[in-house]
Amino acid sequence: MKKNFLVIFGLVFLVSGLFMPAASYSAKTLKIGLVDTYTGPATAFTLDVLDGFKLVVDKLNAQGGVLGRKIIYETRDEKFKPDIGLAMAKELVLKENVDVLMGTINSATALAVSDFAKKEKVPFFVTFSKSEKIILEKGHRYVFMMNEHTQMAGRAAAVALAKKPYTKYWIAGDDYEYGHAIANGVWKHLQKLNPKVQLVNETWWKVGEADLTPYITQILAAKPDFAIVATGGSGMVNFQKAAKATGFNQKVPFYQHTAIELSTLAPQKKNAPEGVFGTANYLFYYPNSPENQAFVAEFQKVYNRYPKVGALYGYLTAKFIVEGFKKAGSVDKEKFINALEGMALDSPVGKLAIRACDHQLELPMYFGVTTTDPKYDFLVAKDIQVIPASQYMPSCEEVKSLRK
Amino acid sequence: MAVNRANLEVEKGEIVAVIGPNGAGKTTLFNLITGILKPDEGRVFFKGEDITGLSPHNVCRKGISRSFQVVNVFERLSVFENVRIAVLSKNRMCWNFITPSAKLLGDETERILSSVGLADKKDSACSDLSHGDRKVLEIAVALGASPEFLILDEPTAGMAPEETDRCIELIRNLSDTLGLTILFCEHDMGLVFSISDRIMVMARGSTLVQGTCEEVRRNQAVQDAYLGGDDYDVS
Amino acid sequence: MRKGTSTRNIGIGIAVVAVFFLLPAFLPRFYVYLISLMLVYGLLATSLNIVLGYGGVFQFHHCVFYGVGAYATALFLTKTGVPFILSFLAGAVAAAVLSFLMGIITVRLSKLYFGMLQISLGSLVWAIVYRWYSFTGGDDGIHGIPVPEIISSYNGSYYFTLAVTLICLFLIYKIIKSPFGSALQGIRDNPVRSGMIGINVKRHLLVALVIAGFFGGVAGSLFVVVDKTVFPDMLFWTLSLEVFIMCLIGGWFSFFGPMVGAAIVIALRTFVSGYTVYWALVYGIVMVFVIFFLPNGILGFLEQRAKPADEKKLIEKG
Amino acid sequence: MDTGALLFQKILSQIFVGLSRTTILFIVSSGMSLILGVLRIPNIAHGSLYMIGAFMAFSVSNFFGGGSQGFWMALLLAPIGVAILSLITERGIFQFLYKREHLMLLLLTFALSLIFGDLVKLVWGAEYKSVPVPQVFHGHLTLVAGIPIPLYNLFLLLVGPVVAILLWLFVNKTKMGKISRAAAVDRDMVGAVGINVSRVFAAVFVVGCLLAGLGGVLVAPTVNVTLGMDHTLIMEAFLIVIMGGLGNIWGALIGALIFGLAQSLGILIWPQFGIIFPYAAVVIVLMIKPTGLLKSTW
Repeated sequence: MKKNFLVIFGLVFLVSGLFMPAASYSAKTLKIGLVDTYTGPATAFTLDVLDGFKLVVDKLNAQGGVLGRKIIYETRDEKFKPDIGLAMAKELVLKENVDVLMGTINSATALAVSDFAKKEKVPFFVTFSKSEKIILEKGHRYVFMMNEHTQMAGRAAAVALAKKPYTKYWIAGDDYEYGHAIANGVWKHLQKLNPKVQLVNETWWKVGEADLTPYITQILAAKPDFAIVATGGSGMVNFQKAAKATGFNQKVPFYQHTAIELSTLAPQKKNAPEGVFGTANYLFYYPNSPENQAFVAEFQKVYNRYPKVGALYGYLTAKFIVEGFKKAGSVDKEKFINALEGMALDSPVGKLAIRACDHQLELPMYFGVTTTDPKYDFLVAKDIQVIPASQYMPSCEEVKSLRK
Repeated sequence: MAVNRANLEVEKGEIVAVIGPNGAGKTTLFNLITGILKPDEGRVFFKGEDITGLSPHNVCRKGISRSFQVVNVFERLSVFENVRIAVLSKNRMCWNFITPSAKLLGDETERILSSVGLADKKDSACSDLSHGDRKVLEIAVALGASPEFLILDEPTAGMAPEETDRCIELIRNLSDTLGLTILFCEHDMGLVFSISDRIMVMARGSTLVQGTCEEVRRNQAVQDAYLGGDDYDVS
Repeated sequence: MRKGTSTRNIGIGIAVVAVFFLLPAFLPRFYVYLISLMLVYGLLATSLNIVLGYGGVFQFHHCVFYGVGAYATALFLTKTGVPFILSFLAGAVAAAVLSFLMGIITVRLSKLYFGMLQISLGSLVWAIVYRWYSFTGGDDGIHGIPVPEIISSYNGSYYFTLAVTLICLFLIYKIIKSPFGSALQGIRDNPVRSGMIGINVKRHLLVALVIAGFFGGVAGSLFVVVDKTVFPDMLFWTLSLEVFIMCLIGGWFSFFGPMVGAAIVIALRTFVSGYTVYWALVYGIVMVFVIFFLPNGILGFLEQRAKPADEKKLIEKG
Repeated sequence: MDTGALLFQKILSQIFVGLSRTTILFIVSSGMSLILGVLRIPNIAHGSLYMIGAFMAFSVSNFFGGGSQGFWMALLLAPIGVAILSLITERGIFQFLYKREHLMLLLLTFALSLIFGDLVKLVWGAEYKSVPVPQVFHGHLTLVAGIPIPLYNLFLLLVGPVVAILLWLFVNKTKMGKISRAAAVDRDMVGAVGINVSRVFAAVFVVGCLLAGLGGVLVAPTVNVTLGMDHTLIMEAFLIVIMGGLGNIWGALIGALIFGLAQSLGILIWPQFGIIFPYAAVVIVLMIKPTGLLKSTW
């Protein structure tokens, strides 16, 4: 019966092995931990965040860093699994002693990490997760939202759609929190802005549904004026493909959040449906300002591709972290947070601030409709309408009442 | 493999053999008796009680136990544990979650193992046993359930001659000392005629003849269909 | 001879427990957390192994019980004022009840069919958790679950996890070694024969499934204590397969195999991912190697080497 | 709320469009069933091969200029590419492990699916990929009362039966198919009559995987080709195979029909919980027929 002995031996061996990579912490650095999904479909978005982030950090390190410290970043792949993501975040904070956490496209992970960051008093920058809970109900001092959340996206779309003549609406989408939240966001505010609108019906399909034709035919049969399609991730392309194949886009105009975004349109090349309404936080060809052109050129030079919305999120997060520490003058986390509150920076899309009351980055939203453009081998947006942050962000009072 | 019109009676304390060519339905008949298969029609009675369609564990509880033609033991367990499980089950201890099995019924298990002559190999793995020993273990597991009625499906199949002799001895012993009623099937005619009280002959799923060794030996139909037939497989 | 080894075993056991109790004194917080996590997954894998390694059941979707246990505890803690200990037990009981209900349906089937029916049923449960926003929080899950102060710190949750895991392991060990466990192993090796010696195979398996579900639920509730969060991925079939792999890598014919397997898998995924984003590749290759060269898992392999020659065959079989 | 005629129309259109999804499911799961039936491998990596098929379709289609020609070449070359990959896997790994327990094989294929998933990421990167629908199938046909059926879906409806017939011919009319059927029932026997079972197994494995690749190519024009598409498919394929009876190709067809239609009709009954209907169908089928609808080879 040497069994137990072997068990102990194995465990001791394992535990001692765990110690090895520890103790690599140096005082003269600033450490940023990125927990994000680098496996599976979400990678299409998250790699841009990382690349946009690196653009700033690499340049800065070449110039000597911030506060005399080099910036080090550690990436962790959470595989779109909240338990792994949370464990990774804990590893980064407790073992790697990172000063700042950022990341994740997975809302469940973001919420879990946010809760953890609150407890450990580590600033956490959310860079792609769209759940409004992160910054509204569950918001706190240590979490920063560097992208729009579902309610903001919905409100922005409602602002633009309220001016359109449609009244009979159909709502459809991916059946998960994100889809429902987007749809609710649009619908609630559209009703407020245009009381004449009425909901014909709703359709929801499972996330990752490959063939959406059955659902489209169902909507077509009811002949609504307009459809709000709340798809996310790869559902965006799946729906547009099915819409194109059935001619849906010619019969019923529809809106999708991020429909005009590069990650949705680029893979479809010239085959994407025209006339689709969409919103996005970033378009590399609009605004045609020198700042944006410079950012695109810099990104293209390093990575040889157009920056997508994620690149802007990553880029801005890095910028704000750096400037925040500069302004704070030390690596003290509380001072850093105080410095960030209300701070405004120039960006490719104009001057942007982090709102002090809820730590939401005040990004503008672009509303447009897909069209072909001879300059590119994929569809782009036209008739672009800029919706400034002030028009579609929940007010500080609303946030306050929700955070109770 | 279908069985129809099979009719078999076994008296208490008897040793009865079922013989018949391959595919005659002997194993199927045993499966029907022991509840592994459920008959579409026909009945099975044991000690005057209708046990048709009972599930195997209930059949076993009535006092019927069997061995299998292909060795069918608990491969990952030791010889001793193999038998102990049967003994535990017999003593209705399978729902005991607390007492370690190792402390239970060691003596009874030991006794069964020595009665079949496997006591010295009790700690071996099943896979280390010779084929003959595995067949004997097969019987020992069946004995673990302390049956009144024991069914043996080709107990000597594949055995070397000296092992066969040992097995015959064992079966006789079981009948004499424990007073078991034994039903078995066998291709080894020597064995069949040497120990059986009565013999049933099956062909194509039905009973051909049932009677004492003498009667069967003399029966013309049996001689035609079986003993003299070409399809007798000497395995 | 038996007496001697058993006292030695007890001595070793006490030493191990003592080491585990002292760990937080000299380990950094992260490792304390990590070991808690290993204990949780270890218990989960061990509970699966009751029916997998000892019962021969293709329990493909064990995580349903883990997830339901976690959700039950989380919901009790967030939505009711029920004392913690009752909420904790509610998780295990909910899992056991679900296991019983699913078991009634699945136990008639064997092997792959059993596993696939279980996956279908489990996916139904998953779909409900995933969809029922108002109650379960949908795919966002529930976060920041309030756990009593005393066990919410890293050390506190570690000691709680350690204590519960030890108790559960002890109970599972007792069950495996009891006549019930012997009969279960008999069923694993040969269900037909087990029926023929008077064991009610289906009922026996059903009870085993409920026990496995119960301890799976305990693991789920422990996860709530350690991470204070639940989400629907806990009930998704991919996690079930990973737990399966923990059993395999550690060795599913060894009592502590799943425990070791869980520790290895957790360590791998925590540390390899620090070096490469291709850690699924590393993980996959490790698994292929284990399957090729260590079919009985790492612990199985070590035991085999430690055992005298005549006992080796017993392990090699199958 | 619906009038009878409208409801009928809806059901009809749902069946029609549901069928094209069924075609893909059938093609993929018949391959899986074949491998399960003959080789006894519950192949989780089957989904990965389907994904690789789609990615290869993207590459081939791009290589040939992305137009119609690209698609047809992809339809020809991508399944062959997948077949070659599967041959390497079979010769390199599986052939040594046929004697192992199913559970081991299952886990091995899971490990392979992890490896394949990362390899796809290495080779093709993480960006979304899209394969254009060939020119001929642009547009749609309006069948009943303004309900459009995309031409490509109609094409799929034609491909399904063609694959089924070819598969039937392979299994019933070729020597290889006959041997493999015999091997499914009793592999020792086939070995005993002096047939090189190993070669037969390799061939069957390759044919099965080729079907997975074919499914991937066929689905590519209708969806976003992306990492993770293997996981969504594999469980569906498994459930279909189980529902139809392990190793029974016609079972796979019936299973795919039930699964696909349960999904598309379930939407009509209860849109909010449309997701549960296919699973519920599997549960019901297995409760009534515990070993699947048709005779299984196990």
